[in-house]
Amino acid sequence: MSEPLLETRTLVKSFGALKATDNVSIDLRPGEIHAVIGPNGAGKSTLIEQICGGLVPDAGQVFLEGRDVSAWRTQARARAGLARTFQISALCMEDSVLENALLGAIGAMGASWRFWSGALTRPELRERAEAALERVGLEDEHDTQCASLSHGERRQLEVGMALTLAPRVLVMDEPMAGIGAGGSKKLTELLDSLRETAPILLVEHDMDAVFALADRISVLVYGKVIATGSAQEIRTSRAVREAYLGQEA
Amino acid sequence: MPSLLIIEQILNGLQFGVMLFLMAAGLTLIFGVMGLINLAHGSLYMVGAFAAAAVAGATGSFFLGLVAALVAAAFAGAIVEIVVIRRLYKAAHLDQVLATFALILIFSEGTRWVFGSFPLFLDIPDAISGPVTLPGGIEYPLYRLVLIGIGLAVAVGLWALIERTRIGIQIRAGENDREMIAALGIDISKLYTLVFALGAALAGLAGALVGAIQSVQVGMGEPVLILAFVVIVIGGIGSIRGAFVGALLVGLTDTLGGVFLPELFKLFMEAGAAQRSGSAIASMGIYILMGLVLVWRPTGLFGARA
Amino acid sequence: MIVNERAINALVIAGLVGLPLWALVMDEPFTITLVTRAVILALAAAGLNIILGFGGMVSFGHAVFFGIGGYTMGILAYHAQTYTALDLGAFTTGGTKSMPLIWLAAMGLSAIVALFIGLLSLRTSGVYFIMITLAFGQMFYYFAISWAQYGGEDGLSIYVRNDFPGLNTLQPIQFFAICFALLCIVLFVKARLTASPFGLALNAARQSGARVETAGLSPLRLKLLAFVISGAITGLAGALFADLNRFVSPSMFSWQLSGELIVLIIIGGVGRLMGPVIGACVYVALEHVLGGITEFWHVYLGLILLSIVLFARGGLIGLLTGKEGAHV
Amino acid sequence: MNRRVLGAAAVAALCATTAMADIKVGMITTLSGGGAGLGIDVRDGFMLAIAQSGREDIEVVIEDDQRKPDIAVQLSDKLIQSERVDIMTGIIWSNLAMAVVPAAVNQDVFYLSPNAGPSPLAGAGCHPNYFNVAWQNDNLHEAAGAHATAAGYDRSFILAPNYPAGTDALTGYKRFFDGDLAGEVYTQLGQTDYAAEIAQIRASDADSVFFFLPGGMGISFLKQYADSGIDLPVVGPAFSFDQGILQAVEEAALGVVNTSQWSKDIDNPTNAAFVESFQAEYGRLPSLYASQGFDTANLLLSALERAAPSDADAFREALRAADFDSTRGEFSFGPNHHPVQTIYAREVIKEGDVFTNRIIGTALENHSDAYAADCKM
Repeated sequence: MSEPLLETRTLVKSFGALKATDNVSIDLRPGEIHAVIGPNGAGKSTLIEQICGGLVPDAGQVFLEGRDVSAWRTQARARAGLARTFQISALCMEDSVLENALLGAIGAMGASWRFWSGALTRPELRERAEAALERVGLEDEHDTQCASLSHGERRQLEVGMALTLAPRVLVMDEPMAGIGAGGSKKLTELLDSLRETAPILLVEHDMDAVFALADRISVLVYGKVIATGSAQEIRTSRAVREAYLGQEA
Repeated sequence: MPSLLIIEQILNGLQFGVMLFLMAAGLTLIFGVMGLINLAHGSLYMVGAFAAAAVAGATGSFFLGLVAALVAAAFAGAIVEIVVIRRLYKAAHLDQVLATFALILIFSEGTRWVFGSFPLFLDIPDAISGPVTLPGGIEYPLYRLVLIGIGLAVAVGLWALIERTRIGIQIRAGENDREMIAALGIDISKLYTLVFALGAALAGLAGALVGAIQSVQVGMGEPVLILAFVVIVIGGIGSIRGAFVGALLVGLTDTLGGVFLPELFKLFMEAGAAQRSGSAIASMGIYILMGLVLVWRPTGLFGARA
Repeated sequence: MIVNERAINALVIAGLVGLPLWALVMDEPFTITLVTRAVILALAAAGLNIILGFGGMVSFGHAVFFGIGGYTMGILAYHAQTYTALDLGAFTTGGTKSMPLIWLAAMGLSAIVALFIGLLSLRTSGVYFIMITLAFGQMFYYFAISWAQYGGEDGLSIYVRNDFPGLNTLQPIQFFAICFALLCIVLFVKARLTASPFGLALNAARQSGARVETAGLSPLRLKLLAFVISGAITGLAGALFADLNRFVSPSMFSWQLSGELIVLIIIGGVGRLMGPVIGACVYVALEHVLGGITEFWHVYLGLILLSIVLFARGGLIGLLTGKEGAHV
Repeated sequence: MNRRVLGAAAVAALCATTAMADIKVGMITTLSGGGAGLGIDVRDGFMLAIAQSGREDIEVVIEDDQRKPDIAVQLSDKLIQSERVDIMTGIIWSNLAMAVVPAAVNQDVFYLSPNAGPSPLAGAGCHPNYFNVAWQNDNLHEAAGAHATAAGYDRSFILAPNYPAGTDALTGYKRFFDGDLAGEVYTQLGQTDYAAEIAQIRASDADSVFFFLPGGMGISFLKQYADSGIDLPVVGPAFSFDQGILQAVEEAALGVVNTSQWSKDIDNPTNAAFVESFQAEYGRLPSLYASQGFDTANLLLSALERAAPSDADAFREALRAADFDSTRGEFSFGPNHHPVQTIYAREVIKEGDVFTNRIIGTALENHSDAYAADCKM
């Protein structure tokens, strides 16, 4: 078995009396999609924030390609190849699609301290941004202002921006949320095609997408991972059924 | 320095602080409930002082002057809210700053238009003028004690209003969640006008009370406005408790800094130079205090954590 | 009424060149002085617009840099004129009367102070940022008032304008040419900066800090650098303003001036290249025209500003082009 | 900022008069914002004298500086470059004067100061074209010091704002006060609450208080001092006891001794006529500033009788002669073109319903200033 690209070891995070993350250890291996599911309030977002650097865990570590990145800031983790998408699209709504994609390219290529040449005219930035947009199917929307994109297209752009970073690992926070069935299908296909580019840690509510995509699934309940396994194993797990359906099941 | 003098200076700082609180409370309430930066709050302070001076001058009664100050400031506040401010709640802070800056210009020159360029007269009523002797032999102006009393009473009253009444519940709801109060079936625009008028009335009251021992003149509101902003930023914007603590901190820092820094500098400087450098640093004191607080806690002492 | 923004920009530049030339022919030197004032204020506001319009930071204390620029000019020229030494601790200088040197010093010093203020202020955001920058402005203001060595509240007079190689700066038209050239350079640099990767990242940092971090960039560093550049440009404007008046005083540090700079930008249009320029021209013209009509012209100025906020979101450029500007 | 007031010209003859005007006077003064009252008084006093002269060949261009130094400098550029005035006047504040005057007089314009008299312009920075018709800044403070000495005070507590005019004020007082200081305090410029300083006065062993707190600061101090119950005698310069300000202080100022080169009860025919005509014209009692504006205009008129400004040397001599009837009686210029005049001690009294001043003695006779020796002219 190959080494995991992303790994958390016994992460703990409390808010007051509430343990939002309780000894969570999960990993992500090359070429796989690892889905994290769980009921509302299970601590999925808190977990993602700790992985990406938005929250500091009380205890435990995060490893990226074998390196302990627990003390790194968000931007350092991003530069090391940890790309993420947001649950609520965090795009620059006043800017065009291409400009948004360029932002990722600028970050990845360390170009933010270039002051003179135009961002839109530098070939290496532009090629990278355009390649990513083509990958997510937005090649015809370069000049569209983000604010006028549909919900599904915004999700595609989120993924595209993550791709401009040439990621080693993708972390996606509910990419399917709020998009229709058609969009969902399109996005599922897109994600499916990405697993060889970079493995995906996928937090998702849409069970159809999860079972269609995930190689492994972890179930998070009250901050604890109660089960990890293949789609089939999770479907039949007693613990999961109890957690989802209540004690009487 | 004798301890009696120190106690007297602390009283002075306290009195300055509670008057700042009257200004800051309205400012912080308006920001907390409506999310509005109101630079024109100082103008309402001025309106209160001018109304008090005009009415007290005409009737000879300081008390009527105070009533007039409350009414005039609340009325001016309500009008301004309905005509202008109401359109700014959803606007960016930048637009709010500009619009209320424009209101300052209109209020200041408008007041000069009506009342002329010279300061007006407003005096303390005889019954509460002059000094009293406090335990320990401190002679202290009675009026300043009254100011401290009124300030504390208003603080308690505000606390009761917000914690114990229906309007208070609505105000708190408005601070936490603007959509929520609409859902509760509360008439938001009425609530906003009311809160704005309340803040304005407090500013007007402060203007009238302070006007009796200071100069009632055009432009008197701006220095106080800046201080009140310092207060609410130190306390945490939107927090009445923060405004109270911040006001006392600023009042004490300003008063005691002005007195003791020059004394401190005299320990290692020639007297005249110590006086000048000491008071120069003291005039920057509250801004330094504010800078330190914000570096330590970027949202103030009692502000909501980001 | 929808007009092309480029057309407006061209018109403004043409006006800024044409009016002083006309005044020169008509022998109306004061008109040139007035336009020069507008150009310098535009330069100061253009500096502020970098952080306000593109970076989303509402600095209510930008007069700090205006004042630092002014005092740098004042102090250097004062020592040069009186042949006294200026002891800077590490070394001593005799001051200078050369404008380019003064500009460099003004920009350098403003940049250093901006770095310091930015480091502390950028820990906060929103209203707190507005207020902490205001607090820094007040600190400098009170310091300048009691700085007896350089005139305190009386300020410092430099009776003769400083020198620029090959020009007679006392001629209003020549001094105007210097200021106008600097404004054009700064606008050009600003246009390049806005289109550059840095500008794109800064603009993104205004809209979504989290997104910028996720792209591997530090919003704080982007904003800090923008703050420093912005401070340096406003500092340059301060040095020119001092030379225009041949005088500096603590009023250059006042919060009213910080407010006026913001007002200029909003009148013209936030985040627009020419916003501050149009704002400054309109403001100076209003001051001049309204002041001639009534003593109480502030009332009318206030009413005009109010209507711009309420009815012309995006400032005059927004009104003319039919597009709102950046949201701050 | 382009208000033209035409001296003594009928409005109907506006165009004709403009064309006729031979002599152009530029007045930069404070007419809006804080401190506008002072500028308005200077303007009104000045224009009253011009009107009374009946001369139609004098055009006065009046501009409002808003008390901002940079605006004042621009207006000065405008008056000199565009209006091409021969004579300038009007500035109230020392910091504005320092910004405007040196540049103006170096462009061959005459400047007559109706109010500010900063020390550099009296000493090393004096200029042949600069005439001060009010006082050198230290004068009234020096007189206050002299009065305190004469009144037998030994220990004064003195305070002023922490800015150049404040330091000058305390220095001026100390120059003529022979006793010791019980305390010396610099307050913040624009300060409105003096509780802390008053407490210090109470705790000191002072036998008298001297303060220089112009404008609203003085009003605040006096009200708070009166309420504090301290009954030490107070001395100050006239600025805080002027006609406009007294009405905002009322009883709190009663009995305070202040020093002034002018008072409405100075007994001479010019002054009596001035007080009467000013009241008739504007419906209020004239102030110190109004008298200074009036005297400035009369000095100008007297010089114009003898020479035209175009003949600079002759006109300068005519100004230097100061051959006019001043509202304050004897008036002449010292070698640095600053007044040599008597400064009185006045007491605040109530006259009917109106609070005003009454002369109680002379503080300094034929007083010049401390900087004249530095003036090389």
